[in-house]
Amino acid sequence: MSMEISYAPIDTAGLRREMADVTAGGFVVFEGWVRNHNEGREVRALEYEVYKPLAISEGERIIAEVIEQTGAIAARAVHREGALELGDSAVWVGVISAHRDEAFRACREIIDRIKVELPIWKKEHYVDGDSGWVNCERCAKHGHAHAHSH
Amino acid sequence: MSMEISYAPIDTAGLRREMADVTAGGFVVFEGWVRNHNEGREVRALEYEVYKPLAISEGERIIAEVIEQTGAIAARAVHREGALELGDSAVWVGVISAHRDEAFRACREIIDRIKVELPIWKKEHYVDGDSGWVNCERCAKHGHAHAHSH
Amino acid sequence: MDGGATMKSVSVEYFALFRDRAGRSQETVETTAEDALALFQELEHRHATSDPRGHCKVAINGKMAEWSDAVNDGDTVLLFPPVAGG
Amino acid sequence: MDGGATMKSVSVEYFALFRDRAGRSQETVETTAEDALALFQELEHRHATSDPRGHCKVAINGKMAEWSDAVNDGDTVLLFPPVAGG
Repeated sequence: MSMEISYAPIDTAGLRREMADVTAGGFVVFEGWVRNHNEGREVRALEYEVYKPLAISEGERIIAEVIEQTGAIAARAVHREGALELGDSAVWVGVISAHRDEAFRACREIIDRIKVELPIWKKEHYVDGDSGWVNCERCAKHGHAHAHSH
Repeated sequence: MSMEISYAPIDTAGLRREMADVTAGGFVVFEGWVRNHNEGREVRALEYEVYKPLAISEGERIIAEVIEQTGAIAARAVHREGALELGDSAVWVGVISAHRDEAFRACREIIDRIKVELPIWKKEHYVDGDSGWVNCERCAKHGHAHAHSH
Repeated sequence: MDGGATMKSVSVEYFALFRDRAGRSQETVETTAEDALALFQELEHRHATSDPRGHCKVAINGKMAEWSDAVNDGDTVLLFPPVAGG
Repeated sequence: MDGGATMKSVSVEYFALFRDRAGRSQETVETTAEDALALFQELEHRHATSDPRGHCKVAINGKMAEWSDAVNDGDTVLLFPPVAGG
């Protein structure tokens, strides 16, 4: 299974071991880390809500399409669900290929698509006590950008 | 020190831990692995010769230039020296940045430049008992591409 | 044909911001809406969004769908606010 | 000025393929070569390469250099065949 959703921290060393392949010359990894600021606000923690059945099936579809397009040998992705702390790895994408170009292109394409196509939502908790769903500016009708809860 | 030459296997998990930074949102890694074939020949093992003083100083210069150009937060690279086996990681390049684009661009640029600018030479040992320095086709004058030793 | 006026029973599920706004994660609605867009707009009092096209997604019976896809009696419709993975 | 004809003593180091071909990693040569290119070509019987430009590199006294850079008495010149990192 190439797409995984995990409540537990991502075992990056274990994933790397599992991708070992003596026909591969290049291995590219992207990790998205929880950082302490976003769009000018200080972030304290965050949580991901994931609709797992479709996040997995759409993720597998994206990975298969990108492998086909780029000629990479294999790719895997893991996305966290639930509460995360600063510095945690929220998403891990690893790609192996014969030469480095395919692995770089495939890794970039997979993370770009994961961010906009999978049913995953991020709620940021700010240092000032506020919190809000990210990216919901456009679905707000009533004049405030986030569903703020103090 | 951002550029390192190592006789010992690369401690990829340790390097990842050392790059942790709560201001970083993206972490991109490239690893070059020793694969079992190259240009149609079956590879059994390989060795790297490195002129360390200049490999380190040129590597540090490349990393500093690429960080400056891309706006990435930090980058590190490690290249192996000596005898390597199939599946070993020959080179590791890690970059952290606020957003993923800078990290992808910087990682790609650093590995591209490491491969052509550092005084590092690769000798492949083939399954058929032959061996040869890689990339030396153009410096051969006497009609044979490699310094073959049977 | 008077399919457009047929009353259907549809299970609707709300996620993330939509769930917060609707105050519920699931409800069964009786509707005459022919497609997902019409159903979404009928439920504006729940999710407070007038037009989902371009930034919200919908799934019907476990598969990603288009806003123009038909909604039938007994369907399960999942309403997804803008996603933000990674 | 007759600098072009001055005899200089230069330490030359060979790497990788060049070392294999030269059968040595270092030697001291007496030369009148003005620049690195002339010195390289004078040593063709060692490294068996007629023109290094574009694919071989040279370092002088611990720094990467150009083939047109001057070679002076007492310099250490490193001759690098085509590199292949990664």
